[in-house]
Amino acid sequence: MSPRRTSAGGSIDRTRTIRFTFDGEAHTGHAGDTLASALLANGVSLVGRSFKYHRPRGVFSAGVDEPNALVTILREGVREPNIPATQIELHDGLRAESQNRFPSLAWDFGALNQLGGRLLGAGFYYKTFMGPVAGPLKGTRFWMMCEHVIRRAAGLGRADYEADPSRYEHMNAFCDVLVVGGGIAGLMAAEAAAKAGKRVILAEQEKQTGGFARWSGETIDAKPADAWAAEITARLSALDNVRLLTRTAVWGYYDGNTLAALERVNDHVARTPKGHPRQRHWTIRAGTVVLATGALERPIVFPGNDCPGVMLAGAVRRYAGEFGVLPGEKTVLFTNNDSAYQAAAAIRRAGGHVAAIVDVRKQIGDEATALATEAGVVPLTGHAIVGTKGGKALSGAVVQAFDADTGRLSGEARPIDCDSLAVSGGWQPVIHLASQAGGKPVWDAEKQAFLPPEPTQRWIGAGAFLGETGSVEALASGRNAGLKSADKRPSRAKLPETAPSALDLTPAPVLEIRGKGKAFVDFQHDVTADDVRLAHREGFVSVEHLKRYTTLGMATDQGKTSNVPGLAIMAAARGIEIPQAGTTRFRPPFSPVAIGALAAERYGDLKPERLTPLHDWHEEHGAEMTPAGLWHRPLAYAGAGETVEQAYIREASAVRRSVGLVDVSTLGKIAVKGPDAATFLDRVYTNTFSTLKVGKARYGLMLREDGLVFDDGTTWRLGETDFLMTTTTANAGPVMQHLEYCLDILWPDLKVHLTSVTDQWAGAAIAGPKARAVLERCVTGTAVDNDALPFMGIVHGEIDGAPVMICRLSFSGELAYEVYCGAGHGVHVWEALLEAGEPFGITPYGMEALGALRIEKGHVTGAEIDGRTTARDLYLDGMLSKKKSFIGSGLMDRPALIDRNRLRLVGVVSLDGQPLGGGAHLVESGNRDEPGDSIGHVTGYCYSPALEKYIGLALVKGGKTRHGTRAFLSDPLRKRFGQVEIVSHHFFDPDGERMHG
Amino acid sequence: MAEYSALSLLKNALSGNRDWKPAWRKPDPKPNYDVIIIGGGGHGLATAYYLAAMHGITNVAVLEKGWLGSGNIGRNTTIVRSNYLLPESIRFYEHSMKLWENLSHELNYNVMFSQRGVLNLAHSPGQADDYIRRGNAMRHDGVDAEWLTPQEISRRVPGLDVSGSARFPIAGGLLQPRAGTARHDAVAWGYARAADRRGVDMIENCEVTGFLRDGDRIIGVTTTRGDIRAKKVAMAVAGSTGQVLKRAGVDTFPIESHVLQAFVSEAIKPFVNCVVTFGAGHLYVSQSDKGGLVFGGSLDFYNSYAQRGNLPVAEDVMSEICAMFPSVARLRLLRSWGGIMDMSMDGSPIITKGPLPGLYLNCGWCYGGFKATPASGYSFAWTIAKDEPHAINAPFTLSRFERGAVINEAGQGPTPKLH
Amino acid sequence: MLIDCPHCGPRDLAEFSYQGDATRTRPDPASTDTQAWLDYVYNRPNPAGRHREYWQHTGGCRAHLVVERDTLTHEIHAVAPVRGNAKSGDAA
Amino acid sequence: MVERASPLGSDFRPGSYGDFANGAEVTILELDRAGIVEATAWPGQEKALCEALAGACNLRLSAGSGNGAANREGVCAFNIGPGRFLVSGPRETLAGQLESAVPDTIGTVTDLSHGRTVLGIEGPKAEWVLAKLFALDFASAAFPVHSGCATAHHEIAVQIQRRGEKRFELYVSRSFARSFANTLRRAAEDVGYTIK
Repeated sequence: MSPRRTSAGGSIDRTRTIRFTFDGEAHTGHAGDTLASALLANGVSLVGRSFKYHRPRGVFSAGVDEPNALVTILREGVREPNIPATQIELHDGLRAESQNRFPSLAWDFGALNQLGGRLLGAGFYYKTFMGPVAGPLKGTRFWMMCEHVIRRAAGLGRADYEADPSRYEHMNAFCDVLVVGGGIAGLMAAEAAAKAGKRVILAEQEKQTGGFARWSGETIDAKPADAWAAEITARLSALDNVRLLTRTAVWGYYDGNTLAALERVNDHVARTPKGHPRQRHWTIRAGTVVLATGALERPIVFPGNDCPGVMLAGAVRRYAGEFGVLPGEKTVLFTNNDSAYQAAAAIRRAGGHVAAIVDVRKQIGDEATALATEAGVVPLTGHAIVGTKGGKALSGAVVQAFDADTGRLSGEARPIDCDSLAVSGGWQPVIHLASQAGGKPVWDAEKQAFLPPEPTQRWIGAGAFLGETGSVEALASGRNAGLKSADKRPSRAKLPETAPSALDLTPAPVLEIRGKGKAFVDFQHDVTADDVRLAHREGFVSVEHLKRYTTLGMATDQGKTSNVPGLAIMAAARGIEIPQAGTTRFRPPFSPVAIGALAAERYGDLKPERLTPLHDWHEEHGAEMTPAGLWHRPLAYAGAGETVEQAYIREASAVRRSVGLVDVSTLGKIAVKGPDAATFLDRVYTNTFSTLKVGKARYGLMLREDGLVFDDGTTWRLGETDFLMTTTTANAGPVMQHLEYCLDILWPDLKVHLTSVTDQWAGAAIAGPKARAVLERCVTGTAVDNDALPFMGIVHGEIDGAPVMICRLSFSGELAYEVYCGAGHGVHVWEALLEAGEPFGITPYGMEALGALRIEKGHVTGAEIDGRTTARDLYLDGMLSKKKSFIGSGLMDRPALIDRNRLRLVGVVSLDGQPLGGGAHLVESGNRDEPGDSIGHVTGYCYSPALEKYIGLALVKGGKTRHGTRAFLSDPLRKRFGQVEIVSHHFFDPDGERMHG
Repeated sequence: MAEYSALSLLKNALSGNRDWKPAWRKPDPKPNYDVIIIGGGGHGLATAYYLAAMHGITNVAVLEKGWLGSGNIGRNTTIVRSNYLLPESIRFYEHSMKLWENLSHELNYNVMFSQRGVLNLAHSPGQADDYIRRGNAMRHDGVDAEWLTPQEISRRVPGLDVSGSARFPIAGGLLQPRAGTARHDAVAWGYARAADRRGVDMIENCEVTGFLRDGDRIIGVTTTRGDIRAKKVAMAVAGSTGQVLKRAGVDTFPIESHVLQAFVSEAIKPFVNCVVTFGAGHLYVSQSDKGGLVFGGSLDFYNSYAQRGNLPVAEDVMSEICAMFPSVARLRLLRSWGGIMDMSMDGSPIITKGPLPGLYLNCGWCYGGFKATPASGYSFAWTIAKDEPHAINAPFTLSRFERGAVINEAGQGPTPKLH
Repeated sequence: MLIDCPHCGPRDLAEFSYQGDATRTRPDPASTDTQAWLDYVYNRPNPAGRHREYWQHTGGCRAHLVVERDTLTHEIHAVAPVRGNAKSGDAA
Repeated sequence: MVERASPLGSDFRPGSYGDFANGAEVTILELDRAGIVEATAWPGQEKALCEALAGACNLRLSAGSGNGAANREGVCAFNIGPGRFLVSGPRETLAGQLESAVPDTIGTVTDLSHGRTVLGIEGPKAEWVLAKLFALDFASAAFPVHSGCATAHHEIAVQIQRRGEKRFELYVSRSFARSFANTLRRAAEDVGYTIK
């Protein structure tokens, strides 16, 4: 048994010993301990180093508000920095490390920063490190040198580069009533709502419900309060309409009564079971929320208040009551309200020694006096702590007479011997979620605290959240909140009985004792009371300026202990009241949340993969796959020893020479059906579709409303009122949405239905002079000769028993067909085509060859339709119908859009025999080092097997007017420069004889 | 001795830091000014500074409805870059970059501009070509840009998933070495202090409630602190442009207000040494000098003035940062917040004289306002002083929509949520 | 945020796509009034307060909705289908 | 008849997976639906469409948001949008059958037999697993047996019909089916699952 551990009491299991290490040193604790309670029990007072001055720090609180005792947890092979020791449940094998120290926690070089003292006041870095205005360190150089050092000194824990091996998951929940906080108010609320038949979720951030009742030592319904809380919890667990979530912090209150919570599912066990998440991110949509989030104690600011051994009084009470741990052998309490007297009595009851109670108030009530008597001391009223002794551990406090009305100290300062100092500056309701929900907190001058705002969403407050501090009030307001959430009136039935308290938890308005030495407001960020006053002196007086200038409240604890004292000091400096100084708006999260938890199931699986029906075939046949949006498409089928470039040249040549086959299943396909389908298409396409004959297809162009090109594709008329539209792969989704918008909003009178059928069809394009011959060998049920299947014609038939639809159209410029079949028949038909093509050496080809063929032919794709080009830029003027209006016709003729000097489509030919490069620019000057202004850029390039040259498509100023001229390819990023000729983009078979043949 | 220097810091430390002067005065408004600037954010303050410093116009008031720097200057992810695609943008932002490089000296205020580089990751050959096109465009305009291979990226940015098996493997990256980050608040405070020292009045808690007019002409404003007249009234109120313009009788305008969230993790020791953007989604991340990872993603996608973010977008952003840096999953999100973006219809700003006589307008910054602050102030001050645009802001007119001369970096058309 | 889709009931924001201001009217398709087209395509009232806007339930029934939402608080006041038939036939 | 290939790939094979030490609490399977059809009514024709579908398929189907029905022959249908129904059954001929049952004046019919993959999930933890992926209230009061809805898991559109107290059927676009099945399987690992 460690010296600080009591022999009995608390809810830890003394029969179970747990082994853990801190900074490599082995320690033991008990089941039920937190890392903080176990360290305290072992007499470890120095736990961390502060951010700026690297001052020694110990455990300050017992909960989520901990500013000092941050450690790094080493678990499952990775580091998790900045975890408050107060929130770590002790488990076997736990390994924790202190942070922000070198070489060790006890001896830290960074502590030299303390010598900087006043040089390092608030915002000092804005005033220096600018360096010389001339010379080698001019500009930003000097600062960046300084920054290099500063960045290493700053930061808290160290993160790994190793991937987090954890699993995270998301859970959606719906309920009538979400109760946040499982203290007695929350428990009462949950039970009342559940009994009224509501679906209830109760979320408690700690490992079990009960809150304050777990360590208060109070009695409810003649039972110890913790036993009473356990019983009501058991009753709730037994109900079907209640879900109890422990270790679950509700951290965000979003619009529409949507709340976010983090469940720490497996952080308290040595190893997460396989298949289970480490943490679970809950999104809870609640009809009504009961906020029973309690209150947090705040400290009083005084010189030396950061010495390890100084703690919140409520935390001392909790360590004694819940964990059977005394924070020291001799404790001094320092307070401005009665709650420290409860802590004093609790220390005494646990067998500890109270050295003194120092109270800034002149007078105290009878009950507080009685508690002091129980603790064995006569309170030093009208006194204050003005300093502490000790470096890495507290060895004493200095006390002096103090007038709370004037803030003046008088008389002699005298030391009190102690190794623990417990401080209470009163209680601040936890109103973060209410503030996140929208609404401004209200300052209560009497309670000296910010109270919840008027609700702007559907929530009801209960318990200490409302600024009520007694258990009697908590039981009543909890039940009422539960009833109200179930639309019921307050009940007059008997409440659980508990002794009313006559203690006065209303604090005297004293949150700072001014004296010599550093007095910390924000412990973690090392913001002192003098820093706040410096900010005031320099005009950073609005609360946001104060925060930003001093970094007050910006640390991992988000100012849970520092906000109110900081505001009080600023208000005093300005000579105004606290509410006039303002309050900050609380933002999510209430307490830090693992980033992976919010990524949830997408951690390790960012986006789904979209696979064509032929995907496995491609992979089995050696295709290198490339992402295309969510799709995977074959780049090329490189054989052994073949590069991708060699492969695509081989594939494209095979198409020109004989026949090739490519998977085009990713093209967007939309069924457009209904009596007004043709009219609809006339309006969305720039060209006309109502004249298209059944059984024929037509190439179409779409613009956006601003007159620029949106998408292109062919649309097939399968029946009088039945069209199949194809879109580019990339734009399938946007086109569908655009069409739906047009139908729903612009032309609701049109009778047209749209259905995405992209996934219904597998598509294979068969291209090359032998394409028809291949089809003739395998297609049954229809002829495929030029009469039966002319250019842009459509036929239906079968291939090896599978129904197919064939349209004769060409992207490659060859005689080509697109063969569509049911997706489930995709491989079957593909293999049948390959078999039929075998005598012709049919060659599967990928995206690179497809790209090469289209560049030779001058067809545009996404690189040219980049959202900045017009139809005229792409020489598609002929597609713009003059007989009708269409989407985009209203604005497409604006002057800058018809300017002749715009970037327009051309072809380019490499004159030096070297490849071009996508994204290379074109310039007029042949001076490689000073190429001058860009006249355009290459949108796509390839080696053309047909022309036996490197060619490309480009958008250049003036377009056609430059045909036949020379220019230079300038690609400084890839260090390439060379001469090119600008030519027509129709490189190959400009008259289309091959595809019409 | 400069007001701020290592020496002055020492001197003041010795006297208990009691002699520091306010960074700016808190004057009451005068009845008349040469120029009123509505909006005490980064752009308004920079405009005031350049009016005084470059054009000798010091009888200037900056009217701020809340506290100085309370808008997007203090709510962004602090990235400074000029890695744009279109020449108009490159020239404007590069002008800004050059001002940034000397800004701390110019203002005698350390704005902590850290030229640590901005790296845009590309995840497919097509995207690589797009980024190379952009980098080449920069190089042709004299701006620094480099192309990095996955191996070079891996060396520069440890922790990135550069494996070929990543869902979106990294194909390369566009690096602008001179780009980086700056301390956002310091920019506002530095400009405010420098303008103050030149005689400009910074007037906080002064909301413009209406405009004083002489016929069509704007001759002043009504405010919560009384009427104030001026020869010229300039607006730099990104986020509230539509609302302030309505008070001048302009009811519709090519801007929508959208909310953009930003996020910061807990502070950790140095983890990532440059700004990195993820090309397979929309994400940008850097590490602040305090140690927090500062990151953001897409807009919340709907009109908003609420500075409240939504959860699904936050989840999207977290999933993307984890895909980029799989170890970040175990770090913790500390804080999130929302800022209101002036989303223009082509994704580019408007800095111009008009739309009414006597009025000057600076708005439409979309995501990009922070890095633009110096050039925005510089060119806006020029436009106000000379009644004609500077070469760098000449393309950023309001009439460009009518002419079709939009400056559309994203190529997405008039849908603000897509820029 | 939850949007109460008239067809599907309340659904999470993530299922919807924002489609912008619903107060704009498209000029007559044949109109050659460039200013009218510019107003339609580019200019927005962008109110701070109640805003009539289109949303599409892309992750659900795919219908377009007219939503009246406060841009200052995100509170939704009304949701209606753009087309009359969102409540198809008899209610369940 | 040419056999139809499953998009789920070779990893989707029978067995028990995840934490099934205490028994697998859900079963996941690919359902064989040879006919899957979307039928949509013109405005005002919703009732007529329902009657036509009900008549052709022998279903007790009524118009209205989310309504659904199923018959003993394995044909089921549910509403997925305004006037829009998803009908599926064991026969490939379903599309043809419905095309003749739904005249042009009532609405349109689109064959999706190859375009959708149907996954079933069944067992005491089915709701728990689905709640990880969809922001839907799966409580039976909110989502009764036979009713259905259209929803999405991030990029993947999914239509869901409840076929029993603990049994759901999920319709996914074929190209996403393998990815979605993997996501669903992962979500079921903590409760243990069996693939049939």
